[in-house]
Amino acid sequence: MELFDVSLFASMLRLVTPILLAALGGAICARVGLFNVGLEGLMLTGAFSAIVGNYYTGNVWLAVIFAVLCTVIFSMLFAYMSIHLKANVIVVGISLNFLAAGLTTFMLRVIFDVKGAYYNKDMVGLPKWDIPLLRDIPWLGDVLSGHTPLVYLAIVLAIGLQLFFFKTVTGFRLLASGENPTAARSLGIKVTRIQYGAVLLCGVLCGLAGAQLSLGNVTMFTEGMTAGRGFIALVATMLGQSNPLGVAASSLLFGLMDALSLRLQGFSLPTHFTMMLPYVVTIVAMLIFKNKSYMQEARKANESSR
Amino acid sequence: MLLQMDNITKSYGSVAANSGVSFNLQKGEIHALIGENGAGKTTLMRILYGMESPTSGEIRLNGQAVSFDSPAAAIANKIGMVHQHFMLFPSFTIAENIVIGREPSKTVGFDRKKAIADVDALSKRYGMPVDPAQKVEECSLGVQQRVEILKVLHQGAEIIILDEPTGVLTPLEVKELLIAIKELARQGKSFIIISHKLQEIIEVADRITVLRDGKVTGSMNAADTNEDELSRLMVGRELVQLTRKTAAPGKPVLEVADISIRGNRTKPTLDGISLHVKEGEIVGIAGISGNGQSELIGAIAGLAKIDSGSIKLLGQETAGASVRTIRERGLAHIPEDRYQWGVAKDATVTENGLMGHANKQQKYGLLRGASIREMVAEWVKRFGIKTGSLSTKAQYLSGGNLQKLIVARELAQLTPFLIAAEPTRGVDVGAMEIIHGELLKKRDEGGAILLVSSELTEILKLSDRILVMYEGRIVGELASQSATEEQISILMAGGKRHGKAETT
Amino acid sequence: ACGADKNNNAGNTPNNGTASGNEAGDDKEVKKIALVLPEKIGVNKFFVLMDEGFKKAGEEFGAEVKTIESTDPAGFEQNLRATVAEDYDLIITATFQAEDALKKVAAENPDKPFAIIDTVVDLPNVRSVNFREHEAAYLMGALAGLSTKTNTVGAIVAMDAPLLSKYTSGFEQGLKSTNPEAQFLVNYVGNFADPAKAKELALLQFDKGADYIAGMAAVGDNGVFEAAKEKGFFTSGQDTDRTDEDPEHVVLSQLKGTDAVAYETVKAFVEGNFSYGAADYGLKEGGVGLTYVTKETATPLNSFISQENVDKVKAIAEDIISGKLVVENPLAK
Amino acid sequence: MEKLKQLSSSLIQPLLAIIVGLAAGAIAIAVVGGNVLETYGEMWKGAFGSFFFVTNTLSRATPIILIGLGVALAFRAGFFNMGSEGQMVLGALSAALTAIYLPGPGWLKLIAALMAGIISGGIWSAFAGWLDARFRMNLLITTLLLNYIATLFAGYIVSYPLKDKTGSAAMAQTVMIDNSAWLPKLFSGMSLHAGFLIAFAGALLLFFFMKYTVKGYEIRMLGGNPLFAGYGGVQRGRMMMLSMFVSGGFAGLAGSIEVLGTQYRYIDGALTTPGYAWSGIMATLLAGSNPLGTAVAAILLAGLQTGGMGMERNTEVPLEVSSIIQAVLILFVSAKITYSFIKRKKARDDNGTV
Ligand SMILES: Nc1ncnc2c1ncn2[C@@H]1O[C@H](COP(=O)(O)OP(=O)(O)OP(=O)(O)O)[C@@H](O)[C@H]1O
Ligand SMILES: Nc1ncnc2c1ncn2[C@@H]1O[C@H](COP(=O)(O)OP(=O)(O)OP(=O)(O)O)[C@@H](O)[C@H]1O
Ligand SMILES: [Mg+2]
Ligand SMILES: [Mg+2]
Repeated sequence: MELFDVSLFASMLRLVTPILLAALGGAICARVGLFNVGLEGLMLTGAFSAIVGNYYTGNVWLAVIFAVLCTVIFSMLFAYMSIHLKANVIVVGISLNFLAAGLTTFMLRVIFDVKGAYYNKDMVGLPKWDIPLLRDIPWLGDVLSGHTPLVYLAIVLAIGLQLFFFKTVTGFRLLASGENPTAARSLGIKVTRIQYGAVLLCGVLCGLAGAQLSLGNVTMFTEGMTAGRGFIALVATMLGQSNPLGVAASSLLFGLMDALSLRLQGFSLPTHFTMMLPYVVTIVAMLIFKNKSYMQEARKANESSR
Repeated sequence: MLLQMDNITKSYGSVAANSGVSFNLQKGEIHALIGENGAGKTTLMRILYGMESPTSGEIRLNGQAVSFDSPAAAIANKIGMVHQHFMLFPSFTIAENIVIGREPSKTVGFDRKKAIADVDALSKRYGMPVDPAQKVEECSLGVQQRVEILKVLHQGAEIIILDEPTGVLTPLEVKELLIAIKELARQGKSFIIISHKLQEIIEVADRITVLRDGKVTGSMNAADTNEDELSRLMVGRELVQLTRKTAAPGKPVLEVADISIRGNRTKPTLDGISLHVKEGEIVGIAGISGNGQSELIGAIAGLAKIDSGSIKLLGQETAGASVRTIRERGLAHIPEDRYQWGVAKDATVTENGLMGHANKQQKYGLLRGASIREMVAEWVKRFGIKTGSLSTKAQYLSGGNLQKLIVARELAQLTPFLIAAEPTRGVDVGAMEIIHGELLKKRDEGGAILLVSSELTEILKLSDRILVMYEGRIVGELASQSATEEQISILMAGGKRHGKAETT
Repeated sequence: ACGADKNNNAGNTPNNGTASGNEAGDDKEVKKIALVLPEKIGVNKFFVLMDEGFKKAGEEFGAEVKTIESTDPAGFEQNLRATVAEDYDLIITATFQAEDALKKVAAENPDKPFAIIDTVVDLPNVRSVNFREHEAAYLMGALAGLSTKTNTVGAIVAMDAPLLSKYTSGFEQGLKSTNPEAQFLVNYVGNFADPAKAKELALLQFDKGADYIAGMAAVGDNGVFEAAKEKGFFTSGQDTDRTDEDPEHVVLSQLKGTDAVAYETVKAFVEGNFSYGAADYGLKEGGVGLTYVTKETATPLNSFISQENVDKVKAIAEDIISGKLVVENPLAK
Repeated sequence: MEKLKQLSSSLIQPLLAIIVGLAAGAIAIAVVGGNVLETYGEMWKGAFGSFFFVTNTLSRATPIILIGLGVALAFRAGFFNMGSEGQMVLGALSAALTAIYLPGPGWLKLIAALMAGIISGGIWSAFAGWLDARFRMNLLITTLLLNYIATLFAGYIVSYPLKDKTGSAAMAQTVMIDNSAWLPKLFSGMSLHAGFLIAFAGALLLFFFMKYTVKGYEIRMLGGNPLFAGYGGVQRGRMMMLSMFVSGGFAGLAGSIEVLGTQYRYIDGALTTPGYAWSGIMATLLAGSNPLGTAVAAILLAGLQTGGMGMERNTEVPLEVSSIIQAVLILFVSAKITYSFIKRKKARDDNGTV
């Protein structure tokens, strides 16, 4: 079996979707000046509520909507604490991660009366779409076809978000609120409202990310099943400099390396080292995506006066 | 009466920024508001613009009592404000910066083409040329100022507040701005303008109101007054005319020979600059900002790398040396941009004063707290720095007071050489007098000073020799006794008459 | 039904009156017993079972039982010390992770009775119960070797950690014994709680030709099951009988009687039969096992595993029980 | 007087936050049907209820304090070091290996192990600093990523080449350190060990260093405005390497102390699962990077954790709920309750007069 074959790329797409969705959410938050470390917790909330929704409604679409709703409510806590109560965003993010871990475990007990994992073989996950024309393209068809709708939605959202940021009035104002909130406020732009909106959108995206994880990648919930994906999403957000397409590119890079690292396990390298691959490659990739120099950052922070 | 502010009082804790201020404005009028640093001018305007709410008092617009709880409300009532500190989005284009808040749109899409067209039309209509597609971070301060005004005009403001609009502009830019303001006033717009430059105020304003310590100390027609009377009303005392002794230059302290810095475009940023400054002499560098002065200062101070040439301080080569080394050998430096280079806003007055002195104020690596506080307290007294206490954060000082702190700090380094870049930018006339006096004193005591200023009067008043920079080169040297503003202006514009000079 | 205690150490009957002898004889007093776990019960079936057995015994024998989970090793030691300070009559703990802390705390409190499940701590006031999972894994490997059609079988393992080699190595030994030609694929998830990645790895092994992939990834097993359902290969679970979850694909389950052990320990203590020393539970004692081979299950046998093969492996099991065949414990090397 | 006023106003904020946090936690307890007073009582007992539990809490706070101090130093210098976890792990591993394999008397092993921990944590951290200074790689990202690499590397070392093959050999861990090189326990039968004294001294030392030394001053100014510091002659590159090294050194020391004072060997995962690094970062942020405040916040966080354990042991409230309560408490402790309170009050006053 070859290392770089069709299934590698298909596997990459699956692995990357939850990360990409959450990373886009992170990018929106970052664009309004809120560094959201709570992606992991938001995603976990989404994953759990998707399963709960599915359990009660028996309909996978309603489940996704339910997941989005629950995650949005959870994200509003982030917004309220950091925007309204001026709590340190990072502390809020970290504690939300803890809170989500505790809440989902607890609710798992309350709702399903199980510990650790809820799995039901009759539960139906998200459908896999075989896309007629796409399917027939020789190599590409096998990579791109046969995924859950959320995989395609993630790609659409990355592009959509790029358009939203750079082509719409609301997007423009959102960027402005992040670039210089004082100035935006002095122009009568409702910065706070925009920040809430951004966090809300982030909640939607993380809800989708969770739903893809628990109803798309697999059809179950297990405690802590996000397994650090939220932090990887955070890295992708930063590496992509909060540019939706950049975020997508860095997520894909990470996903590819992750998929590759799974395959390299068979070879002579110890597993510990193959597992390092995605992280090492991401660091190397940072050589290309240069950071703004600290001088520029400092200039901006200490805004020139007259 | 278009606008009336009655008995406005605003207190921040125990500080009364405004107490019982009354102020009015007529349609088509240019009304100047002047006063010392910290007199309460900005506060009064922020209240009018809905950014602060007054502790007491009333605002009436066309006779109707109004109260603005946010800038949006003020904007809706056709009041626009150009802030003392630019409120721009550096990474956005000029057009974006101007239309923001009232963007032209196609359904939900932001119609950038129309924005550019609108801005083009706007700038033509009011005679303020800008390139709408250019990014603001790449623009000169003069253009940024124009963007701020165009933004206010785009919002449809009828009352326009300008808080120190000329602080960073070159003489030419100031001239253009004043002309534009007069023209707009003729078209029916009303202006409130704040400035420390009395000469321009008298030139442009119809009426002048003077604030001191939060109270109105006078209000008169511009035609009926003069600079002396205004400064007396502002400062509350008579200003002394500074007299400059003839220079007695000694041996060279700074020798710059043929230094160059490659630019990122085609033109070099610095192109073969040579100059020297001797003991007991002030050398002034004039020039429109953006012609290499910042880079020259950076190179001498060790903040920018040069590509070729040599810089000697007291005979020792310092090109490539660290800032620390250069400072230890004998450099002090009043930076051009006080917020960017001159202070850490979150640190206290004492901590900001300690920079550069730490190595002298220590024993075994431990700071000598008492002696440091004594030192800073002495400056506060000598320069009349208005601050709550020595542990007030620098960001709570008004700009002028912060500037005095920086000047005091750098003069106290007691170095043979001093770079003074825009040493009085944004400070009131009283403070300016103090700073100028201190600079001259240093020179008379044998110090060598390189003065960089976009203020020609300042250059003429302090310098013994004047060098003019244009496009990274020194295009002329003049003796101060014989130099005239006219002469310098021509050189600053690259030898052409300034009417034809590039302005962007 | 657990095997008899195997007192392999002469000096380990209660060495002083304060331990079981006295207290267990005192019927009127309700016994306070704590089960202190070094981890959260969370995703670990093994702990879930233990907790169930423990609680059941508490109810049946009228002891006051309390399960205490720990978030991390440092917290575990603190919990252990706290239960001593809070004066529980018996403190039960489990797994290798508890070893270090128990050695310290038990040595500091020689009068307090302790028990540890799943490893051996050689102290006079500790009763240890150990499992020989590699024996059950051997049977599973042997059965997989007989059943595979593609001559490729795989295992998805939680982590590349020594602990889990008891499973992989036993499995591999069994596999090679019945099918020396078979290829054995092993992949590691990297943690205990990532079914999505476990599934991805199972799909990968399926691509490489495996028709039987054993789940050894704690909660990740669910991901392996799902991959099996999607792609139609066969798989197996751990600890409890999981064949009922999806009889068409989950064809085997390796069993480990932690519930029975916890139950028996409480029972012995309350009834006054508690003794110190090490007990070892393998196939012989019925502490570990494999569905169909050592334990009947309600789920009908999947045709992938024929009755004929089961019978062959039953014979192997007999050999192990009788001691004719010794499965090498990778950790004892 | 001024100072006193400042102090009291700086205390009101956390106190108010704690009260609101407790109220929010009470709701959580009531929702799961617990008795609020009893539950909080047990929580208090588990954290600070007796000398035994106080020492328990302090022992848990020890690594959090040290990590918090390291993070605080880096924050003060303007560098967002999120790599404490990896730095701690490498420090712990080096300390364990030094203590195990270095020949010599116990005290020498102990000191060498502590030094090794500091140095390797420091180097790993300074490496991220170097990547930033040399290649302009965002420190925040590199430090996050380097965590994974460090933990996997340490996991490999103790799973293969230097695995403990004695005893059951089931764990990925090193062999036990000889007890002559252990950090002594402060009280017998309790988990508190001499490492706490080191952490305490570290907090005092860092406090004085930051406040009263030239280098500390330079670091603070660098964090305040790097351009200002550079203009004043502070060398950013050198300072960055120095402060990142010291920052990572603290994390490395935290790991070493856990190994030498609690676990007596390096165990894979034993330092990462408790989330010491995140707790340390939170302590720093809660205390606004003040070293003494960081120590206090770390003890508070540790108290929440040990209190949570106590709550779990002695009430019917399960572990999940105790972690929910902890999270809620932290969440509200971080909130600027006074801020919003004052703002609202101000708005009310303003409306009254205009
Ligand atoms: N938000 C605030 N909090 C506390 N004090 C303030 C605040 N804003 C202004 N002040 C104080 O109010 C006084 C007036 O400030 P203001 O900015 O109005 O002065 P100004 O006349 O604009 O001075 P400048 O000429 O320096 O611009 C100053 O003493 C200032 O320190
Ligand atoms: N965050 C703040 N909190 C309280 N007061 C502030 C704050 N920011 C600014 N101020 C006050 O508002 C006033 C305006 O500040 P600013 O920085 O504009 O000074 P300035 O007007 O530039 O002084 P100058 O005219 O001398 O240049 C100052 O007096 C300052 O004390
Ligand atoms: Mg002002
Ligand atoms: Mg001013």
